[in-house]
Amino acid sequence: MKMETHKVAKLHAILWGIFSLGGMIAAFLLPVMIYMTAIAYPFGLWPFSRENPACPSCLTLVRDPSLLVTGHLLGALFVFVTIAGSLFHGIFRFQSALTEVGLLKYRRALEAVGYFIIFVGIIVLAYYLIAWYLNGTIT
Amino acid sequence: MEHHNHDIVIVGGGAAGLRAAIAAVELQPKMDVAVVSKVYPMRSHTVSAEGGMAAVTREYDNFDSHAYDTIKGSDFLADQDSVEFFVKEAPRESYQLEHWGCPFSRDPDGRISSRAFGGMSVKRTLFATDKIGFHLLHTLFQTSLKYENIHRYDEWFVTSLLVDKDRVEGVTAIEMRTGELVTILGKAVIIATGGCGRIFQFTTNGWIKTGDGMALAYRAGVPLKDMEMVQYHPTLLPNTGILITEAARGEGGHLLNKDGERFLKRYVPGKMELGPRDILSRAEMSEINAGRGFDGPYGSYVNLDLTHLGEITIEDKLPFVKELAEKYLGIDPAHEPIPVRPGQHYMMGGVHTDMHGFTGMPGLYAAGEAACVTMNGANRLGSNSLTECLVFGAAAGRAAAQSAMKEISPSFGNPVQGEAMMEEKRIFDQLLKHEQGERISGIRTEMQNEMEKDVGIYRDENSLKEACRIVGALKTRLKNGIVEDKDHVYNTELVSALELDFMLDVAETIPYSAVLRHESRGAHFRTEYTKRDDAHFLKHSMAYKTAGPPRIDYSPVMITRWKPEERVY
Amino acid sequence: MSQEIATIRVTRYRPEKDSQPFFQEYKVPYRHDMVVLDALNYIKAELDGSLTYRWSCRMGVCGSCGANIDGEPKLTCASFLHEFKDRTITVEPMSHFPVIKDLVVDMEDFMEKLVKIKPWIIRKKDSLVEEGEYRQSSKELDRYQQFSSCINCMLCYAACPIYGLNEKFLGPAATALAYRYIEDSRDQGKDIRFPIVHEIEGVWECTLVGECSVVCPKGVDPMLAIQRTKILGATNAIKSILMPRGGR
Amino acid sequence: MAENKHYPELRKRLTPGWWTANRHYAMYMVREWTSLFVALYSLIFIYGLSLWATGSRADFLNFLKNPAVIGFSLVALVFTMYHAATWFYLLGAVAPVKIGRSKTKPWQALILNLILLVIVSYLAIWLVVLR
Repeated sequence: MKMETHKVAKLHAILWGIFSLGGMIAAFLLPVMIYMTAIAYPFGLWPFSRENPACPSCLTLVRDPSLLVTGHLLGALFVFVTIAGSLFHGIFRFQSALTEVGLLKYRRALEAVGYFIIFVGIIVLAYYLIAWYLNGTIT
Repeated sequence: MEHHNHDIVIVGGGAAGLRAAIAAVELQPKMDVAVVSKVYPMRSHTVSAEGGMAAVTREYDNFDSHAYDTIKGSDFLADQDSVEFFVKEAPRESYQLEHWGCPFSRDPDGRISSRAFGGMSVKRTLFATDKIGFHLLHTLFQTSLKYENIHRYDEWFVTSLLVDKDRVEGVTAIEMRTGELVTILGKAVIIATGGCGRIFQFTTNGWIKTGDGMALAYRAGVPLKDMEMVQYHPTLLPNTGILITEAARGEGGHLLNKDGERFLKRYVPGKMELGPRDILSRAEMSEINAGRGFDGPYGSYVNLDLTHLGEITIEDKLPFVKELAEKYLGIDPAHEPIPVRPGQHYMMGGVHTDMHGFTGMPGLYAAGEAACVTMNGANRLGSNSLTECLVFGAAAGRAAAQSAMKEISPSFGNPVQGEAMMEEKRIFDQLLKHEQGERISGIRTEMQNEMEKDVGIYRDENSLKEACRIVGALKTRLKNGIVEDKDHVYNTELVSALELDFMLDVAETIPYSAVLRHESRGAHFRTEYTKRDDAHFLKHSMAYKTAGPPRIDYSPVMITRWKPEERVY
Repeated sequence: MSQEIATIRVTRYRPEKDSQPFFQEYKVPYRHDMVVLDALNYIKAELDGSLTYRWSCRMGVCGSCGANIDGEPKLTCASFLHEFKDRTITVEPMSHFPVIKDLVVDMEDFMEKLVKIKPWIIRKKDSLVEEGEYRQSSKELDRYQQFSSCINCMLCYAACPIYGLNEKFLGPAATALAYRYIEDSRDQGKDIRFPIVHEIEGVWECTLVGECSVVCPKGVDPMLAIQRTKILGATNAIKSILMPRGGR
Repeated sequence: MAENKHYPELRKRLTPGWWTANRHYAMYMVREWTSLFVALYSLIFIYGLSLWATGSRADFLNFLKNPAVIGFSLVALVFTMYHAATWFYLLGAVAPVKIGRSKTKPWQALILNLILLVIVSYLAIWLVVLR
């Protein structure tokens, strides 16, 4: 038998693992995240509204979505996991979709841009959350 | 002309050919083996075998029982030394195949499952659902890829054997992709091209089974043995000839006539659906001739009823039967019976060899359905043929390797080169350039219809003589046949013409051998001689090629321990 | 009674004559139980002996006769004329493969990939056949059985756009067969086979289009094999980082 | 063996619009492009947080009430649900669960996972808001 060498795509395998996990996160957690930020809060719906005992017919906004981030540490973790996972999944997949519509030649460049966006996005997100945690905004 | 050189050239990439190739390189790792096949090896017709492969693997079973069943099944025409060799090697070959990865169905204890089969007195047929042929072929093919010394010539069509002073030196072959004729030289050649079912109109055999190897050997001077012994399988789908495996009966299926009666009680009361194929096929014809068959658009038929087996058994043990019935008939065998009628399935006869595959011509070996060892005699038992391919494929591979070790490589000089040039001229300057004449497809259809009509389950003097005459006439007509496709690249029509030329040579030996056998034995049934006649015909017929019609000679049957007796089931 | 007719449009390409492929139309007598292969055989026998295609078993197991029928990869022996509207059927060579002639495509690329994944049982030490079979439970058989049912018909490659875009991709059938051996309890070749399928152009090219599993005529699910192989790859990579010293 | 190519190779190459050829391919491509919305929503949310980090909490809340942001998010929600449904379906196809003799069908997995999604969503809301 001839000696064969195979370049195992170890890094790619790990990235794919994260991508896959991100897919799971985007599927299970992103819908409720969008619901809270884009429907429940702006339109004053449950869970951000609650009946006012003094005025049963009117709805009062009792909670705001900054609770998502600043409520508890668990909330901040939820935001981080959902946003980071979805970002990773979305960019990874979109970049591969582009290679399928005629941009296969530019795969390396697409990957570079994609991972740059993911990297910067996640770092920024983590930076804010950690900073808020350290200065006590997140308790 | 381009030429290649190998130690062993194997013609055919089915079970026997691949097993021979592996056996040769395992015996002698430096052995340079070529496998030349007109299709990619995994397309070989081994792929269509369904039921299983027989081998003694159980405590309740023994070699003598397997040997006796095989010999009785053969109507005592089998050479008993070959059968004894076969049954002893069978378990080894089965375990070898299992070690190579064949996905056999399993018993709860993890051993290979076995099922009942026609003519076998105990359950000894190992199986992989109902696709053993497919799994066996792919296992062998994939395993063969492991050996770097097995060189494949995929989609190369062998047109002739090159012979120098009665010794085989190689073959000529058309590389279909380019359409070039090339010589492939070898110290030994193994023929493993399978049977010639496409001589007949109604057959289970695939398109590629055109008896090429039988004709190659026959033309080179090797006799074709027992060619009158043609197996008709009792359960084919009436329109297409697609095989419904004997395992359907092994698992408990019933054959029913129009009155819903298990008619086999009148023919093989002791075995019923597990009787041998020759008797079952004749029983079906008797029922049909007595008006107890069903009438359908493709002739009369009887029913194969599996409805009482239940969906689970059918799905677990017979999924391919279910798939075929659903796809080609639109019925669910768990709820409706399957219409079946008998049709050509297998050639007991073939290239004469001893039990090491040696044909008697130095350097030339044969194995598998193409060969006649003979262990099947006048009727093969179901599930013996795959095992036969393995046992005798391996034997031929080893024998060829041993002979090749002693020989020196043939060189591409005369007379071999001259023969190859003649072959090139015959194919490209004569056959392909021919401008006027009749289509070869018409000649082929006439041959198939004639063989179906006159060399079928029931034969007589007149029908066989008629077949001799018509096949002879068709041979003359083929000389005026035209190939419309004049291209060199992948010319399937040219290949079909060469195949038809092979088929006509082989077809001719069948009625010529049959007409002289004035008895009924196994698959050969003469309406005017309905009894077996051991005094005159306990012998093999041997058809030799001559300038005119084939010359029929005889050779004795090897009897070791089992004296011929009346064959009742 | 007038004979019913089906119209078969077939791609013709004869490299010795044609610089471009073209369609040729043939009229074939129609029967309800006729498959596309029957129609091709009728054409070759009665109308045009030069029409070129592969076939053999005509029962869906040899894998020779794949073609794109009305745009979808199918076995010609298993596609009934009555399944098609207007009884007009377009038959083209399978996509993504070089065409040798008419409907005959070049599948050497797959043959190379097949050898590459080492489709044979790899043992640290072979047992003797005299010792009998390796024991395997029905459950163990069930883990790989469907993947061993691949007939190498190449329909999955014809259906896979990823292979169409990048022929270096190992592809559905070859991965299914690799996975068949990975999951076989008798095989001990994981360490040899994993690096092959876990190359970048092994399984990682697949983006889960899923069409391979849709077109497979034998119920094999190559997409499943590829996904599971990816999961094995990711798990191995993570393990090798967490446990760099041979934690596999 | 056949290295000698006498004739030019005929091979149909895929064009960038290959996915319009059949319904399955088109559905696949739509599924792929929905990922753009998933990614963009995430990026927009991070941008919103940056308004808070560099300004005030009110900037962030006003940003969430911006009709353009709401509009985009609603579209993203639809696509995310499509993504989720196809993902659940694929999950069922890739990892069928065997119950007795039969395996779960992908559509059964889809329904089970959708129920699971509702439960997970409630838990998330409870965890971050209601508790």
